Amino acid sequence: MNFDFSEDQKLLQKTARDFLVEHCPLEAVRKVLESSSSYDPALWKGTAEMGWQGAAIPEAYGGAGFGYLELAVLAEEVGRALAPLPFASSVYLATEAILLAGSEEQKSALLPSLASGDRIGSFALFEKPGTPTPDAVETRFEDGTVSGTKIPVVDGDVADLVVVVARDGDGLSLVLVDLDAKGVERTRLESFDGSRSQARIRFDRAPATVLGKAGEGASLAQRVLDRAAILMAFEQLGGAQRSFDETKAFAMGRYAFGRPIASFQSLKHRMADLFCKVELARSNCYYGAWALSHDARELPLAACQARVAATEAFELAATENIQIHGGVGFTWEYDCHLFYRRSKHLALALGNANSWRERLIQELESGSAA
Amino acid sequence: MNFDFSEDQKLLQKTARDFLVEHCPLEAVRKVLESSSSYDPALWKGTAEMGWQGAAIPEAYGGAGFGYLELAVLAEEVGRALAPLPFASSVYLATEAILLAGSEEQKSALLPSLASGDRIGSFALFEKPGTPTPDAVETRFEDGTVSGTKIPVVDGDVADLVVVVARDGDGLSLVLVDLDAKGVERTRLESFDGSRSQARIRFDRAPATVLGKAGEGASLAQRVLDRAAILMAFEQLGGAQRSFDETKAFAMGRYAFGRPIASFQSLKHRMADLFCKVELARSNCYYGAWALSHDARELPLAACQARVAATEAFELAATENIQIHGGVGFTWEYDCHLFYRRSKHLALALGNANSWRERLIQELESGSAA
Amino acid sequence: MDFNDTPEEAAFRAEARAWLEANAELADPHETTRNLLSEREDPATIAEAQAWQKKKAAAGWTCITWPKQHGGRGGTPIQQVIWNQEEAKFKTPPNIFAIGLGMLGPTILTHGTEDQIARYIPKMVEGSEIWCQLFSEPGAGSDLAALRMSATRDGDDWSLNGQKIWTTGAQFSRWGMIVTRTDPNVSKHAGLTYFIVDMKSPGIEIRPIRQINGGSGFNEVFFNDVRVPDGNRVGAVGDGWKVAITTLMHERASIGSGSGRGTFKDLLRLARETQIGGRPALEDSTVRQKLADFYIAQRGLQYTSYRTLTALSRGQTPGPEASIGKLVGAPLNQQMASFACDLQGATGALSDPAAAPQEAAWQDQFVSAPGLRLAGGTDEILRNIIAERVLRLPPEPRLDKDVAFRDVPTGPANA
Amino acid sequence: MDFNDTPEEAAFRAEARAWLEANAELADPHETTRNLLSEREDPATIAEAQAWQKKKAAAGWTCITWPKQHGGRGGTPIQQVIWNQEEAKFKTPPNIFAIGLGMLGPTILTHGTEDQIARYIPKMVEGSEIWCQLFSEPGAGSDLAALRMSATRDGDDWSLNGQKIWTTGAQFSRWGMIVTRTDPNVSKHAGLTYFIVDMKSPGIEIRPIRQINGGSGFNEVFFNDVRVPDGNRVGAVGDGWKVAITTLMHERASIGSGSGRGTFKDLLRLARETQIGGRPALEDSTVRQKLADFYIAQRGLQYTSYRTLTALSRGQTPGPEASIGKLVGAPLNQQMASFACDLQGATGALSDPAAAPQEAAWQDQFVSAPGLRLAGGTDEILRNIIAERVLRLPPEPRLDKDVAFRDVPTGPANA
Repeated sequence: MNFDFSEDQKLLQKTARDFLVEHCPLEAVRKVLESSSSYDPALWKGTAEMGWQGAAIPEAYGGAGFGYLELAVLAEEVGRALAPLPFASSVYLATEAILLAGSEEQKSALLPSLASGDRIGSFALFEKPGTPTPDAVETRFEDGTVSGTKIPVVDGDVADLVVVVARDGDGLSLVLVDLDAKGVERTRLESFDGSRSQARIRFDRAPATVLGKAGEGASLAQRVLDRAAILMAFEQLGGAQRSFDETKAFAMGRYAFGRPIASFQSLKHRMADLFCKVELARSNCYYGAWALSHDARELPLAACQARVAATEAFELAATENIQIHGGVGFTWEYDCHLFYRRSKHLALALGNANSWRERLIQELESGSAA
Repeated sequence: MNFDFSEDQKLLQKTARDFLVEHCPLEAVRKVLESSSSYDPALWKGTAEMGWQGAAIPEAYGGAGFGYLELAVLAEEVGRALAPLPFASSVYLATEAILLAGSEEQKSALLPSLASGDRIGSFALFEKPGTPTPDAVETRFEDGTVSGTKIPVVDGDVADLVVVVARDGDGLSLVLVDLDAKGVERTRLESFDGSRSQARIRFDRAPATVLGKAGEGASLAQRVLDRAAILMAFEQLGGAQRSFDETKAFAMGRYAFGRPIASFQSLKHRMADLFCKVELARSNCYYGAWALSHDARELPLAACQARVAATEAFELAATENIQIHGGVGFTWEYDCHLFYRRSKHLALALGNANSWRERLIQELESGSAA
Repeated sequence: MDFNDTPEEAAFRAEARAWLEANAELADPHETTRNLLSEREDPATIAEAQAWQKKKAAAGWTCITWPKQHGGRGGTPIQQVIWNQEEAKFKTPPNIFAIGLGMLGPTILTHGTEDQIARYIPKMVEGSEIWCQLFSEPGAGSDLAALRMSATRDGDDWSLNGQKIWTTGAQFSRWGMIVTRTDPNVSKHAGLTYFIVDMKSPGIEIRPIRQINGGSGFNEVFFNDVRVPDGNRVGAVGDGWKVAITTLMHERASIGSGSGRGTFKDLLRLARETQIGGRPALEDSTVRQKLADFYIAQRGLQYTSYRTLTALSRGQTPGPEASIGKLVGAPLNQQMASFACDLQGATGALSDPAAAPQEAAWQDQFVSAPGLRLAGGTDEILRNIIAERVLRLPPEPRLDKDVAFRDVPTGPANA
Repeated sequence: MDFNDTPEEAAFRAEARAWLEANAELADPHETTRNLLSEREDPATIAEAQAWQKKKAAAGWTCITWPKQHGGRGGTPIQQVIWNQEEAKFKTPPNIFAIGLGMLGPTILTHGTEDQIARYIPKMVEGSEIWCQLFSEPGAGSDLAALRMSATRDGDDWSLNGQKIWTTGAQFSRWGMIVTRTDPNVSKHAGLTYFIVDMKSPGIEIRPIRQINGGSGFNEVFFNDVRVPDGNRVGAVGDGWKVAITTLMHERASIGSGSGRGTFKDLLRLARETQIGGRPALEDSTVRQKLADFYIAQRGLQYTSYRTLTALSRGQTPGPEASIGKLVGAPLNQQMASFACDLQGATGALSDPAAAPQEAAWQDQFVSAPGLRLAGGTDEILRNIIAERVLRLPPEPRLDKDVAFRDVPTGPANA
């Protein structure tokens, strides 16, 4: 039993953090937020050069072949930096779907360019507001083409390819679509977190190929989402930890009534509670990383735990960060809102926390673990 | 518009409080809790002499004919004193059921003795753990007798008569049973709040008469529960306010680190939050009292609001009262646990808060108000 | 106890309603409620607001509880609420006079000279002169008395230097009320003085603050040797804190008028129209429980404000109890907005009015909500106020009380 | 990162398991988990516990991480946890040695003389002498250093006078460790001294405290001129606070062993067996969401204790981080119990084992739970510890630091 990252993994974390401190200060996040760009291409290229996008891709497919614990470490740093990158869409979702379900041919054709960052992947599941059942998917795969509308698709405007959950006869299939092909119409949408992009994609008989076994799209999608949930939980953990650190630093330096506001007991106790929340989320995330790296039987359950705990921690930390900053926390000039926006973006990107709690109980009922 | 009790009602409140301070100190509550008695008969007699049991009963039936605002005032004081009396069972439930649904004959026969406190009434609805639907009632009314088991029946061991919700053909009816009759077997049960008594009642072809229209038991029971909920909310409000007052008094007198613990900001802020909770509950209760006294269309909605808000306030106040007392709050010798026990007793006596929230939404859906 | 109008109140309501029907247009009750704090008024809107105010003033509707001699109606607080309830049903321009009439006017009436009352009050009432409040500073927010804006005597004038922040409406106000430090060598509450300042004075520079919700209703205001005649002083030199407290008490006493009910209706509609697991979210028990809690909290706040009203009607002073409304209401607003975004699932992270339900009003509210918890006293300050002024719990040890203001530690941020 | 045993750990687990199977009986995993804090051990139970401890000690299982020379196994913290996990699966008597081995033993090993170590440690390890801790007083709970128990020098002895409270096991303990005030004229932390006291000494009177859950595991202990030889002093005169801190650090470092998992299973079962609206409560989404939250919180606590363990294994000092477990776990326990009572509806207000589900274990837990939030450091003290010692946030102004203890205000309650 060993409940921590290894020395090598910690070294990787330090390298990643140093890199992002230099190449992704919050001004870089703000630049994407305030401009019409969807992400930071230079940063994307930089991370690719360090092998981040291919961290979990075997070397045979052009990846770095690090493994999932290493990818989790990187995800935490990406989250800590609020990096304005299509990292989750391309790495946790599209890449994972292809690794999980792709044919040898598909892997060879797609993974190298995903690993190198030359192509960006995304994942298109949702079609309308709320928490859908698989039955609700109306996008259809027929005769090698896909038709229907997916909204929202995170990074859908900048992706090169997308994995689409589509109706296929009586069931669902995952299908791959090249977004430069005909029959694809993309519209960028205003995102709550302007440093992360959102889109609507309309498919009108766009050429598509099946990914994995036809008709198994529902269970495949769930497996992809579980894996992505663990990795995204690390992004959220990074964001939560950073929000907490910023809160604390501000409270130490800001004086009121002749002393640092960090010395006021009500704030101290709230920071203590927040610290507990973040630490408990960290523990659940670690369990998730272990389950992912060992492809453990408990993976679905671990995914739900990590996802819910990290969502709550980041949302609370970002909210408290504004509140404890006081008035300046409500200004555009201060950075508090960047965390607040990102926390809600990530909280909803894979469906809301309630849907993950529901899934957790389903897992307990089916007795996969516990 | 006038959102307060009248001067007369406040005078009644003062009289009631003075009476209970003298005749129902917490030692009297403790005496019932620690003994095998189910209530305090002398206190019951005393309150009856002041007309409390008959507050809402018209003078024609031997009541004091005060009205519901006055009864609400008394309920708050009963709650504040944690009076060990079958007040809710007899007054809010049995008496209300008879007032609402009884024939002229039933009213004349029963109300005078309920008003004088000579007889104690109770109300038997529940049969098993959980939150039942009306369908779940298995106790049966047939050929003028009732058979089945009700558990728990608050004050069922000391009551003289009980209003039973029973299956009657395809529907439900309310039926009246004299508890001294044959075919009635009562067992006292250990109560979480030992100062309030609980019982199981087995009916085996016990003689019973229908109260109100046969087959309308479900809607009648709901109307009785709504009315009782508002009055019980005032009991809870009284308990919440007293818990809060005790907490504050203790915190002012207890010193740690050279100053009163009431001067520590984390406790101050929690007491401020608790104060808000109690005040908001009070406001919802006032609305309930108004709805009850005017038999307003909004009564069911107002009942749900008052019930949920007062349940939350009393439970929180009783819990914080122990916590802020510290170690001594966990001793039998201190009175904190009397409030803690009573808060849970009252929280569940008419079904849990979730069931009232559910009912509130049903009311909003049916558009009775809002 | 009566939640209905008395006959007199019903008559007043009918009178108000009749006047409103004759002078304004009914609003659409089904329109989604939009949040405040996000807008910045343009000149046309201001002109429209002033025209409406003038019309109301002529008919005696602008400050119903004020005495008639000062342009009021000599009415009761309940009449004011009835008016607010009725006016809310009509399309009217934004109320940019509330700070003046609600907080600053009462301060002038309490502490001002007869000349000041005669000069300023009538134009405030009719809306021809708009007012703003200049209290907070970058280093003096929750700890308002730590303010540093200096005022030094120079003949018949005072010269003001420093910076104020969070000033609503500074850019279109004719007058401001300002607290300054006139003596840094005495303890911090003792060295303050209160003035009326002409917002068109040379040396005043106004910069809008961009908020996290994109709006900019607040301003920074810089003072560079701004001259204020001593005749504009309100209260004695060194009495500024006492005068400011009057202003703040009236700020907190401003009474709700059933606000937020529309918001709940919108949320209920969202739950009807959004699905969870193939059925309307409104059928999901988690959603139902949450909605019930929101409803109960909002109603509790509403009736609590009514109870305050009854106390006021009986001649009791507006107490700090009114803080409850903001302390509970502002976080509630944030929780409801967050819940509404979550209800939308992945769509909840869109702020695109064309793509998110109800024109993304909830996303807008979610990013505006933190401001409500900070403006006009943070949650933390309100808890302090309730703890110390309502509950009379003892104060904490103070490090800034018995020393000269210049010796109070301010930390690296203000060193 | 590996949540599975290494081969070495698996071997250790097998060894522990084999010994347990040979010496104890497997427990029924379906039995409802009962709460602690409610029992008072009778002599037969104590004898049984001592017999079991002696057996364990002979095989080296009582204090796995202690060095072999002191009766330990020289093992790792993870081995201790593995042992705890395995032992929990067997029917064993209550562990009445935890205070000695977990807190007091380490204090003697750190601050005691060689003679003290030789005299007390072996019998503590084998369980033939049971130990208790005498720290809290009626006027010194959260503010432990405000204690008043006096110790005055008298020849080779000290004479102790005063009252201690919340002493677990005082009635069956052979020895106690006590903090006393030896000098009230210096500041409060400076005047304390730490002793080992013979619980059979003349002048000691022990009275059980009845708890709100009916149990009486704690005692008040009165000292009336109790003689303690100076040889029983631990640490220097006036160094008592430093020694006490060692004890308290070990209290907080006592590590969980997956406790509470049984409790969640009971709750899940309750939700399956109880109905809401004609269907199992477990089908209600509100119940499901709540259960998920409880599960996630419990698992988070469990893995957090594991992470602490890994830190310990690397030779890091047990930090105040361990406070998280109690700060989060104790209120969680109360919330789960309250929720379980509510789930039962009206039946939830019965504490009758014959009438309420799961033999009314939840009602029992609900009335026991407040004690967990108070014993061994209240929630509030734990938040202070995390804020000041883990997060290094600045302390609040202190009124009791730089004055003689006798001049610290104590309020009317202790005047």
